[in-house]
Amino acid sequence: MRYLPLTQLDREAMLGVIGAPDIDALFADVPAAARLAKPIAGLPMHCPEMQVERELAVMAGKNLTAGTVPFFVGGGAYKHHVPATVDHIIQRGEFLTAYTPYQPEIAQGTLQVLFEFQTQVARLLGMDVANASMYDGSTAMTEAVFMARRVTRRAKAVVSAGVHPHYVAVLNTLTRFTDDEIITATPDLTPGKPGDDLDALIAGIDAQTSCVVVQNPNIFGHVADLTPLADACHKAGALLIVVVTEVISLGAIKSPGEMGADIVVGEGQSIGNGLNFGGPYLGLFAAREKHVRQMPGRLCGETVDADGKRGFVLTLSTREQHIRREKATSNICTNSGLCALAFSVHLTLLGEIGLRKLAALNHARAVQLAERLGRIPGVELVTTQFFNEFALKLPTEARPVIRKLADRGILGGISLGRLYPGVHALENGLIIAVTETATDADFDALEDALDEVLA
Amino acid sequence: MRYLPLTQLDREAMLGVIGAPDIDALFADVPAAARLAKPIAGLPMHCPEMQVERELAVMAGKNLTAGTVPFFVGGGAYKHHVPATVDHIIQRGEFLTAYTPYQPEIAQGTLQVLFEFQTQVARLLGMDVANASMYDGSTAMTEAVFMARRVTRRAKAVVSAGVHPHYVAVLNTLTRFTDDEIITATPDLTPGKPGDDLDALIAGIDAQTSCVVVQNPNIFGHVADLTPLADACHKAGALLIVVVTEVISLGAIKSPGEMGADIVVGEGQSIGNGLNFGGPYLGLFAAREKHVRQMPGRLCGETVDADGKRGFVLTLSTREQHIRREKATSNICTNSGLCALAFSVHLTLLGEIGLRKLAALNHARAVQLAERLGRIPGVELVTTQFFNEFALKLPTEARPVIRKLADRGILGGISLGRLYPGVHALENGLIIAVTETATDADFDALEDALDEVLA
Amino acid sequence: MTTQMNNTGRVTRIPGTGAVSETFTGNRALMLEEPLLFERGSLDNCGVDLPEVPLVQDRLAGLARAEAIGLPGLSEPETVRHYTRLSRQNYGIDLGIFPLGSCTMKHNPRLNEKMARLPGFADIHPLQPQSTVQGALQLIDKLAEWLMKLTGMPAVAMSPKAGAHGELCGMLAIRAALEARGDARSVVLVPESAHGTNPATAAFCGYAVENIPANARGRVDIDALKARLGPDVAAVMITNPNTCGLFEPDLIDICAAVHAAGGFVYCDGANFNAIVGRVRPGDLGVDAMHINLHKTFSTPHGGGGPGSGPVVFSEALAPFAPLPFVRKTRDGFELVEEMQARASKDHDRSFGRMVAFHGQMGMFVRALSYMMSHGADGLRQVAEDAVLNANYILASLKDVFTAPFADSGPCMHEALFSDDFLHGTGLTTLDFAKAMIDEGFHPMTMYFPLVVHGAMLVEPTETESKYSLDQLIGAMRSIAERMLADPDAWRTSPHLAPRRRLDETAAARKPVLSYRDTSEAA
Amino acid sequence: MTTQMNNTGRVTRIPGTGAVSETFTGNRALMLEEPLLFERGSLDNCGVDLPEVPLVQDRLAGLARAEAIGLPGLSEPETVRHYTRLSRQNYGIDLGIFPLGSCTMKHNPRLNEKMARLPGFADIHPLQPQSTVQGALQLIDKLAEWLMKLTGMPAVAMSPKAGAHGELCGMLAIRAALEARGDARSVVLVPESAHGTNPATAAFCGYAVENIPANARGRVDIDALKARLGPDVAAVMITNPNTCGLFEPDLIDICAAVHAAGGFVYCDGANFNAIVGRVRPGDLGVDAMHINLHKTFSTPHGGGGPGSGPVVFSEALAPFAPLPFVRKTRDGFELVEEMQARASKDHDRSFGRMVAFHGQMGMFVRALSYMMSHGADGLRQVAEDAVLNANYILASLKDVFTAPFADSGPCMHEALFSDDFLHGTGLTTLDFAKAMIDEGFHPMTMYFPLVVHGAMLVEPTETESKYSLDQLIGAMRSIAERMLADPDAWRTSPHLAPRRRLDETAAARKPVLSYRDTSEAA
Ligand SMILES: Cc1ncc(COP(=O)(O)O)c(C=O)c1O
Ligand SMILES: Cc1ncc(COP(=O)(O)O)c(C=O)c1O
Repeated sequence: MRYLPLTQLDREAMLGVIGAPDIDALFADVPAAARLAKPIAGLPMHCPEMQVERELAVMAGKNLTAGTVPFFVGGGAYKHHVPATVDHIIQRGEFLTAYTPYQPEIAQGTLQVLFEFQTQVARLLGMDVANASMYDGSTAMTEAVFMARRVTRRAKAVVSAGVHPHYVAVLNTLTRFTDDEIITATPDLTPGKPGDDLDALIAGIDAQTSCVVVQNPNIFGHVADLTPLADACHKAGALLIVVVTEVISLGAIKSPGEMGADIVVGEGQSIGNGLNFGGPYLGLFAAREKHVRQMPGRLCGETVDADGKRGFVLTLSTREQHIRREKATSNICTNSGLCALAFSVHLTLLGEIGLRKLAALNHARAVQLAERLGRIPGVELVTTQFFNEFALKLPTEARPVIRKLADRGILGGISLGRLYPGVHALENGLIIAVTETATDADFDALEDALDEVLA
Repeated sequence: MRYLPLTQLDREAMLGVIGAPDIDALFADVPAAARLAKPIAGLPMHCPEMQVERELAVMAGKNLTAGTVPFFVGGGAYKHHVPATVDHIIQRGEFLTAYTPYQPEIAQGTLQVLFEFQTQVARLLGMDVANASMYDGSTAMTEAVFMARRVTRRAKAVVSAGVHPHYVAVLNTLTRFTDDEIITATPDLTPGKPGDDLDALIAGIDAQTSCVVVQNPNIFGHVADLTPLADACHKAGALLIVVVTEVISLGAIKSPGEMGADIVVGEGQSIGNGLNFGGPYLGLFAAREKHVRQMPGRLCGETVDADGKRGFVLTLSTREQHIRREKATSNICTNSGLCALAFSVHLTLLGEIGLRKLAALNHARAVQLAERLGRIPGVELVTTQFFNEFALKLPTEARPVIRKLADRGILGGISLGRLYPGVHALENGLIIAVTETATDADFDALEDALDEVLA
Repeated sequence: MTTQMNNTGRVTRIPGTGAVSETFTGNRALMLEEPLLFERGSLDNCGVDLPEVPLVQDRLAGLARAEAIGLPGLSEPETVRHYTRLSRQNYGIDLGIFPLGSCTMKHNPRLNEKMARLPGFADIHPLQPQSTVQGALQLIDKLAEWLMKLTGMPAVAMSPKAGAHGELCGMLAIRAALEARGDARSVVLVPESAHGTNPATAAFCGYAVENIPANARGRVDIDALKARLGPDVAAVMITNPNTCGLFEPDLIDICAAVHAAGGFVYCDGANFNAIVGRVRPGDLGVDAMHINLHKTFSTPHGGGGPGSGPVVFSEALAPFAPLPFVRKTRDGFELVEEMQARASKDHDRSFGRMVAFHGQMGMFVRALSYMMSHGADGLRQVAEDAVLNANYILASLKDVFTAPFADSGPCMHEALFSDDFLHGTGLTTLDFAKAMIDEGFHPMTMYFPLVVHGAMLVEPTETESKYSLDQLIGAMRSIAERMLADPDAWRTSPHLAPRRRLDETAAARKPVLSYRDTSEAA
Repeated sequence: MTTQMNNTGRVTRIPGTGAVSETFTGNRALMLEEPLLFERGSLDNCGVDLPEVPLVQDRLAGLARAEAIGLPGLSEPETVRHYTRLSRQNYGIDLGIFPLGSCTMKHNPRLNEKMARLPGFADIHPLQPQSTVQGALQLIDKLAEWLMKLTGMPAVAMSPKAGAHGELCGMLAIRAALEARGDARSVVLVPESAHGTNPATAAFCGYAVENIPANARGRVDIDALKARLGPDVAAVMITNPNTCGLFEPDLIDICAAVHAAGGFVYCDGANFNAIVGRVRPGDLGVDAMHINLHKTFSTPHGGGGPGSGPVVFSEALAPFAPLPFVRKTRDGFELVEEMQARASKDHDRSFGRMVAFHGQMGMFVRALSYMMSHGADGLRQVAEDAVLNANYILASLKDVFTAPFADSGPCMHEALFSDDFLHGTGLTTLDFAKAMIDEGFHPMTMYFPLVVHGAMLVEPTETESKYSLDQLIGAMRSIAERMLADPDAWRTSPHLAPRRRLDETAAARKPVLSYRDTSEAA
């Protein structure tokens, strides 16, 4: 078997050194009742590389690949062009096959990358400090709510209706058995102001509120000025948590930090990472410096070595499970290191100029498509201020429309019926994301098909 | 432009250091008549990565890819499965982006690989020494004929009719303006002994003969014992040059070295390298130790460093153009280093056991298919002793048959009409290669289609 | 953005450090220094080309980002170089043995990387219509089947994103099951030797954590455990093989006792590599167990992730497993989400969603590619070779090193030593680890598990050759002998790595967690 | 196959070397030693799995290979490690500047690698029916068009496999053209400063080679050249920009003179990077020129190849260009091979086939990907930045280093120095180069061109940043100053590389060119 270096001769020699008669002797502790005498039944035996490749390629071939069709799906995961350089770098064995950098003298590569990543994330989100990554945006948001509780010692979190419903679901799951109080709401499709009502949110803040959680752009793509909300939170001693699911937007719109957020979490997939059917993705987590000791996850910090040379180490680990155990700020251990590297490489390639241009391009293309689709009879453009994603209200239920578009080889967005099953008021809604990868021909195809399907 | 690090500010600062008013000043030596004032017309301007990818993917999409169809084409280039590890290793920047190892202290990676490659090649071909690669099999063969002339000081080369016609064409081209005498012949399709007649070759050797050039397996896949031919050459003071275009065969059949060859050249593509529409490929070149100073190409040798540690260097460079100039053994400079690395990695993965099993598999599968196809009415199996490739004689001209198979999505081999245009005696011939990549379903498809096309 | 050079090209300090060095650049031939991106890049450099932006009336509602973000860019060549140079300051499995105990750092086949990059897996969106992702759903289903068969468990949750997330999944299911029977319990028992994620997870689910003691053989003290069981104990979390590298021989009895007391057994499956194909945890009676695909099933660690931590469940817990999950239908596969689950009698008690989408697809592809490659026979051989390798190390070192549990028989996949053999030298496990770095090895896990003084936990995995083990053993013996002969020479290793020992205390005292431009000061 | 360890795990010698070292393993942290495959692998190990071999009656005619071949195998993990460790003993562009003059070691975009691996290019056979490879033929045609437009030449041969092979192609065409007009000539003139492949190629084509002298400004002495022209001179081979990094300002006149004398001008285009987009060689009057795609057009050097050396031709030589070539047809593309060519009046004089198939497709894809990325505007900027970078180095070093032609004005893409400034120290260019290694740089080209004593030829290329150049300049100045201050300290560099200076004389005296098993002796 190609992954196993021991030869039969090696095995015998080694058993000799050990003084064991056979391999079974090494498994003597296993209760006799549970010992398996031979390979587990019902599974295939070992298989040549060529054949594994063939079988998996068949499965892969059954999926409709985003890059091969007009593609407008977003909703927390975005198709952006990732330069070939990124994939080359993350396949360097020294990055790919390293563990968490527990031995910093031979892990300066990973550590410096993390330090740079933390700095890039903090700057992008407009915050002081960022950690070395979380699993994804949704789990990062839940951790943020828990952190707000530790900071404020209050248990009530007010969650905007504009937050991705799956993120809210994750938060609900994780607080099911705690005494956290989670206030949620269902969004509406009010044209011009879809998703949430910041004034209502402000009105809902009270002395028990630990935090308000708001997404920007929200699930319907709407962008808002969160400054008044931040002020209201701070006045009440609560924290403002801002969720960003499309980080490219931060090349165009004001950062949560600039609007007064106390904690910013995000899904970093858009930069450097592919769609991957939902994972692995990259949870971003940033906060104000004063709260750093309440943050979850790993942090990389600067220091010096015995010769006085600058170097980097994992730090503040007294927050973490391997030191603090049941008193840790989170149970997270393995995070999304390699996705963070991909993010960092892509963002380094982009730089300030590239990110801004990419964001401008996404926005301009989205505006173009929104205006075209808004002109289809019966279709209403619900989101009027947005970055690269917007909601439409169709004259009919959207879920079957999406299916009919798929039959025509077009991945035309996400029906709100999928995201909010059973919420009738939303079922005609459709959200459409437009990135730099969509061509004019893709626009034509979508417009024509929608025209046809709705006719 | 993404590949250019200088910013406009850098450029200005640097011109300042140089003391040049502008960039044009640096091109002052260019005659005014030849100066271009602006980018060359008729070519596109710079282009985003995403778009380059899209355009090239469209071109790639117009080709019928071997891996997606029943595939039986050989004739000097073979489709074998290359493990993913190989491609990973050759993309390591330290291998990919290094130059020829002129500074051995920081090129031990490349040099040790070359030393190992030379050893692997020498052993595989059954020879004493191998060089660090040539462009491809055809140019290696030409160099071998020139080397034989240097060794024997004779100018007549007798080339077997069983040698790949393109290789013969290359030799003819390169000797067009020299006083070498090249004796060639057209092969025939004699069942059981197709391609060449070793007895006739032996009869053709005389005191002017510098070398006999023979291919094994020959262009029609026929394998032969070359020992009598070697003996005849040596008796006459000539060298035997053996060409191998399918090196996997050496895991199953006796090596040219064992049969008495003096120089062995080959196309190494089969191991570690893809089809690539014909290039880059890997010329192999091996000889007896006593002739090493007449060999073309680079050689890597063992030595020690100032501390007495073993290390490797390019050696015997007094044979080469950069030292010996017009008296060099060859004009070759850049060779096929990275293809040699790929070969070496793949052969290391295979090892003795793997190579033998792979060869046995190729052979067994070829035998299976040959016997199946030989039973199709009107089809005659011309090659009866072979490795993984054999010739068939069809009841009709083969070239249109191949085209009709292609229309059915089957790449069914090579018509002799393509290889020997205008040779009517061969036009019903078809050569078929079978490797480990062909499935039973592929066999069925070919048999059925051939049945149908010939019906 | 800072300038390392004055205008005659003379260095003022070594780029990226404050220190002096024997070379002008600070480089040592192929060991290259690399400044921070923020010292190298500039706000006006860029490594991408993009299409022109069409002119439109923006719809940003006056929220355009006006201030500089502070993101330096590098051209593509500089980017490749920056990261390549950095990578060379790292150690990885590709370079040599990485015997971090409890981490199962095995070979990462490149076939898996290639498969995960097939556009049909890598370039599909989690919210595409299900009819367009049937192959992806099929792959998840197939992997789930492998996991259930290998563990002998009837259900599996695929969405957890790592081991700790799997623990959370398992403990949430336990909690949901207990609440469903109206039996709120408050305590989770965890052995002292457990990984930190176990108590942290239990606490995250709102449980009080109590320690279970170990016996002299390094296993759970079953009598003490039984004595503690009672109506307040929700679950026992046990690692098997445990973090001392030992099989828990009483696990069947323990599970029976816990069940009899109305509790559940959560098994930390991080060490499944030792027993895959030789023992099915389901046959031992556990209720839930996570599997680190990034350990046992060879998906790469990536310098800290991403991982994937599917959880297998017993019949008792299966109804509480999270959403969404993949189910076979008559003519394909479907993703069961909130609505369908709530409407179904089998899944209406699911504790809900744990992640935004459906788990770590990229890791699933890699793991399945690995499983198919090994097959049932190969995976069994994996466990055998992993255990053989660890015992070979144990047997080869126990005369020099202190091996606290070696008398109790063979170990499983890792060999545990303590630094008692260094007693009197003033040297500790840390010094030993740093000495290994100079020898070209990644050190073993240090100071874990906590139950052993100065623990050195050595896990070779099955993908190490005898040659590699002999190198490690030889070097470890040699270091030990040299340390005992002349302790003072060893207090300051490593000497040959890109950095000497780093001051972790200083880093934590005044944390510098992101770059601040000090070019004005320089 | 040899054993490094005795049975107590003690090393007897450092793996792969005969020397003693401060570490047990011979490793120095991340600088790892690696024995030869033949010392590591075994004949019974293997890193592939293959399907079972069906039982058939063999058809090998009794020629089965009976003896052991002697090819050790390694499992996949060991293979990855063997080559990864070896790779780390190499320097490459990805690590830092690689200023080898005449070699144009520029950044190799990874996009090109990705494109070359598209199955539609990488997995097609050269002898597939032409209807099944239309995209491949189109790509070759497109690349050919770029090359013709960039050079201003009306024809191009795509099949040559490297620069030297291109030279052969060009010289064969010249010879064919001369023979076609019945004008056998015997001499080819080559400047002394020419690359070794020029005289070697001319000799390969059966010509006698004579040197052309250079003038004091480092250019061809046009008067001497003109004086030598005559009916025996078949061709002049000129490199432009030349190997001193200088543009040949008289090239138009030279071409005219050669043509007037009935000869042809072959231009060595290895240095085309300096002028691409700024000058079209066709406008200068040359008859043939090869283009190293692996220099100017960024295909990677791969530690010594593969390359690709297409040759552009003037009208006069076009009919003699080699076969096969790609031609547009009404509805697609066709490959013109022997039969069609001989039947056509335009191509019946082709000198024939140079390679088995159609050239370096893999390199064509990479080069076209690069050209499309840069576009006509970007390629012009390439030349400008390459020249700017070289002049910046020249200007920054000429006060310390001897720059023989600096007085004659700016250089093109490379800066040439001699080691005269080291006169009296006993140190030479070689010592300087080895000192650069310790500083973390690949040295410049040494002792070429031959016309300058102790030549140091520095070609930065346009893909170096100012930061990178400043590092190089700073280090070179620092080395020079330290050498002049204390020469004796510099005779034995490098000290920090994987190996110290290697004994090349010993290697050549008694060549060891392949591994011989000495384990019995050990
Ligand atoms: C025994 C044990 N349990 C749990 C974990 C946590 O797994 P993960 O890092 O995937 O969250 C680890 C990982 O180190 C471990 O070793
Ligand atoms: C000036 C010059 N001519 C010709 C060549 C030969 O090119 P190749 O190595 O591609 O054969 C080189 C390569 O180094 C060169 O520098």
